[in-house]
Amino acid sequence: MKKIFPDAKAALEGLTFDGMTVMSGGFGLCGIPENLIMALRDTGVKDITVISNNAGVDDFGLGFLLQTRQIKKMISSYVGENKEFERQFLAGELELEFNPQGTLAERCRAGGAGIPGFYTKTGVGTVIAEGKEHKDFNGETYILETGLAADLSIVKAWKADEQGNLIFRKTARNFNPMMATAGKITVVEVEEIVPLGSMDPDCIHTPGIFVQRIIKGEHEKRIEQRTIRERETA
Amino acid sequence: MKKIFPDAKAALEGLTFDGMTVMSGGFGLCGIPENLIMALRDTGVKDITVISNNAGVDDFGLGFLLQTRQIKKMISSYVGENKEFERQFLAGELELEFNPQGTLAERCRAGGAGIPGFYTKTGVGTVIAEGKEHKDFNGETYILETGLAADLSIVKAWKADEQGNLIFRKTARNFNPMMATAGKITVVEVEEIVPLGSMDPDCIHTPGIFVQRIIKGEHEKRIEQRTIRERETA
Amino acid sequence: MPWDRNDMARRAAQELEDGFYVNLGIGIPTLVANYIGEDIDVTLQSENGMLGMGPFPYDDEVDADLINAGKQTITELRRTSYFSSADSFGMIRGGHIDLSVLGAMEVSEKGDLANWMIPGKMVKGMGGAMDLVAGVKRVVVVMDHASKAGDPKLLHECSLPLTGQQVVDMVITNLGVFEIDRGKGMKLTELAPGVTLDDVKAQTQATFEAAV
Amino acid sequence: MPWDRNDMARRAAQELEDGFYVNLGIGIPTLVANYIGEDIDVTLQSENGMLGMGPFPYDDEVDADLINAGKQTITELRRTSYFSSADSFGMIRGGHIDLSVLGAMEVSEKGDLANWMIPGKMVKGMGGAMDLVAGVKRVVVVMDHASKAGDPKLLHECSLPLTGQQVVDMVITNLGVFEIDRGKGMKLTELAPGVTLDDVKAQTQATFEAAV
Repeated sequence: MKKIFPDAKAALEGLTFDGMTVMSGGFGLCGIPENLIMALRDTGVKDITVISNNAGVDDFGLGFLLQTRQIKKMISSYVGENKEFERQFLAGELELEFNPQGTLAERCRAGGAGIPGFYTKTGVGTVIAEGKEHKDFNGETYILETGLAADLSIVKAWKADEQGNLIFRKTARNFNPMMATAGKITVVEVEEIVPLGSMDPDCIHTPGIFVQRIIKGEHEKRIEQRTIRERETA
Repeated sequence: MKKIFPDAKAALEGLTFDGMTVMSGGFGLCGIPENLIMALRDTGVKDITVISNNAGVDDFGLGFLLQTRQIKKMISSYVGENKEFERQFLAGELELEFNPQGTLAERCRAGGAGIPGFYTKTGVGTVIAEGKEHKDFNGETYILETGLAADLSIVKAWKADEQGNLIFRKTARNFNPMMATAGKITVVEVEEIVPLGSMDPDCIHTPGIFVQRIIKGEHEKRIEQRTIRERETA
Repeated sequence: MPWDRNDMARRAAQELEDGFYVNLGIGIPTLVANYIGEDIDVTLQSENGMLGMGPFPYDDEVDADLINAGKQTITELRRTSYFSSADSFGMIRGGHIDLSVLGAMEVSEKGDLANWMIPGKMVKGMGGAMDLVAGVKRVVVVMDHASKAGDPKLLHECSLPLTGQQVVDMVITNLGVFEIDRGKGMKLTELAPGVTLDDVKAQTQATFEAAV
Repeated sequence: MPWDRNDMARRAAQELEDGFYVNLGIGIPTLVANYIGEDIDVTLQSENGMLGMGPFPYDDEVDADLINAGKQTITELRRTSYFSSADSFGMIRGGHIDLSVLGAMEVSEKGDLANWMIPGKMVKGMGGAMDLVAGVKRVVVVMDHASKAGDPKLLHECSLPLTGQQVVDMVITNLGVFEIDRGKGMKLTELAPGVTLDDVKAQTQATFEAAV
């Protein structure tokens, strides 16, 4: 049962079909599966529903899949950085479902953990609550949100071993761990494949059970807002 | 805002009251807050509802609080290792609520994460489902379980820093991380207090936000089932 | 010659496939680990919070922080990861474990399972059994065909409180192997050496199709 | 002389207490970090998955894997921990964050907040704002008292789609400070230097009690 694949194209082979649902990890451009997004584009698969907190920028990340019109629908919390997204949406070419960011994160976790629904206070009294079941607990009102699953999850981690154990780095962790649990198949790209036994077993973020295929990728890691301070001069 | 206290007695000062609810981490005798359980006994607090996967053994862990009749009710998944528990329960002196282990774990997580209720398949068609709301999702039936919170959570970790960041060791992690999130106040005992900045920030299991008080304890770490194999002789 | 405990464990081990993640219950199911084929790669889960469970430790390796769900001391492997019980049961409930092997008191012909409670006796609790049978993809029960008193344990309906409803896929007893189509019915597919269909019928209340 | 952006941030910083865990929104709220008193210990949360957010990096410290919720590059501190977005919003939803400082388009006298959507314009999304206002213990809004067109932003009822209902505890504008008893009503408790009650009344639609 070999999990390590030679490249992104090979890792997606046999996994894609028109109309599929794909979860894509990352927050903004941080911790996104750059290589697998490109490989997904190159499969030519159409009418994808993409679950991702953001939609990339025009010339990076999920922006590539928008350019090629492969995305039918986005489930996201914020899409403000992408002009092509705006154009397609306003032209009625793209469906969009907004979720509050924490609700989206929890829906992915729930989907991976066998929880079909949970109640949250987030969004009560807003458009998000419209049409959703309301229920009171201890005198407060909550709404029902459902678990999310995907035909395929594409995930970016820092390190993997051959069993698929994963470690993420700093804030590049974000949505990746939950999405890894919620894909029928989860394919992961990493910066480094490390020898089995070299990870601290107390510090593995995603156990290998959630990972079916792994590749080592090449990562540009583009920065959206390079914000710096001046070094005080002596 | 000093979180480190000199000893278990000092760490519980002002936190206990009769009729309170206490979550206690650990699985069997592994990863239990030995020192804080003894200090809780010594406060003399009565009619406690204890949420803990197990109930200790007769002469260790929560067994001490059973001997002194300080526990009114247990919420647990398995209590088979404690004769005094059995005696009190059969004599009608002790209330008992069984939860499936995974449901108990998830209820603690939910309580800490602002989720008042969630649906699960666990227990459908069994006595556990009696009186609980049933709901269908995608043609399957699930039951509603509620989040759990506690007035006080007592937790055992391996290492802490002065901010309350925690690392657990091996299977002593078990229920401790969720219970740390679900206490109005969480008090932690550790084997070692380490300098701030010495933990890898990617490998902190419980961020300090969940921890109000910390002590360094002395740990017997009793073993329930010492099971070994023979070394092959050459 | 009906199967003994080790024979039943060996037969259960044949249900494991390369790449499987498996949870083994207490008792005979624990013995299954001794019979995993050397040609397949299997990872054992322990529901308290561990994936990649190793064998029992040597005397000088015992670690109080390293136990399995039966509270026995164990060891880790190079592939091991640890996680919280919430994450562990997320894994179980979410359908990520391929197979669970469990003991039982009773199994019904529709796949209902009773293995946690005898009315009138002190109840110890269900532990993780209800979560496992509800969440794991495939559930194999290993048990004696009849009780010590000789009463059948494969029944039309379980008489004891259930652990799960329509959750069992296969039952391996000392007399043979039954496959269950959950909610529909059961089928005898193998007999232990020297055991006849009549032997099985004599000790079985459940309706089953004989396919041996 | 009404307050400017920095004055408003400085005033908001006075709401922080020793030991607080705080989430700061984008814009003026980000400036609050510059005015945290040196006598108190405050930990900043970034909802993408970080506790213990440090200042912007020096040019040679920039790390693409280390950004805040505004997607800006930042640094870590000795106390920093990282976690998933699910754990991060568990922290937020579960009421563990003491204070959030956010910008707004409109606030109602009952504490309703609108800050994510203008009908007819392209909607960018609510990001984590709805989770923050629903979960954080105390919500402080910092905003200009009136829109650029001169329209009041403190209203009887919000006209824009809500981010949260009865969620705001305090509003700091360029003209002064309002305390809100969620669901009940608002009270003017401070005036910026040189600003009169009549100045405030002229630019406020919301009913408020004057306590200055």
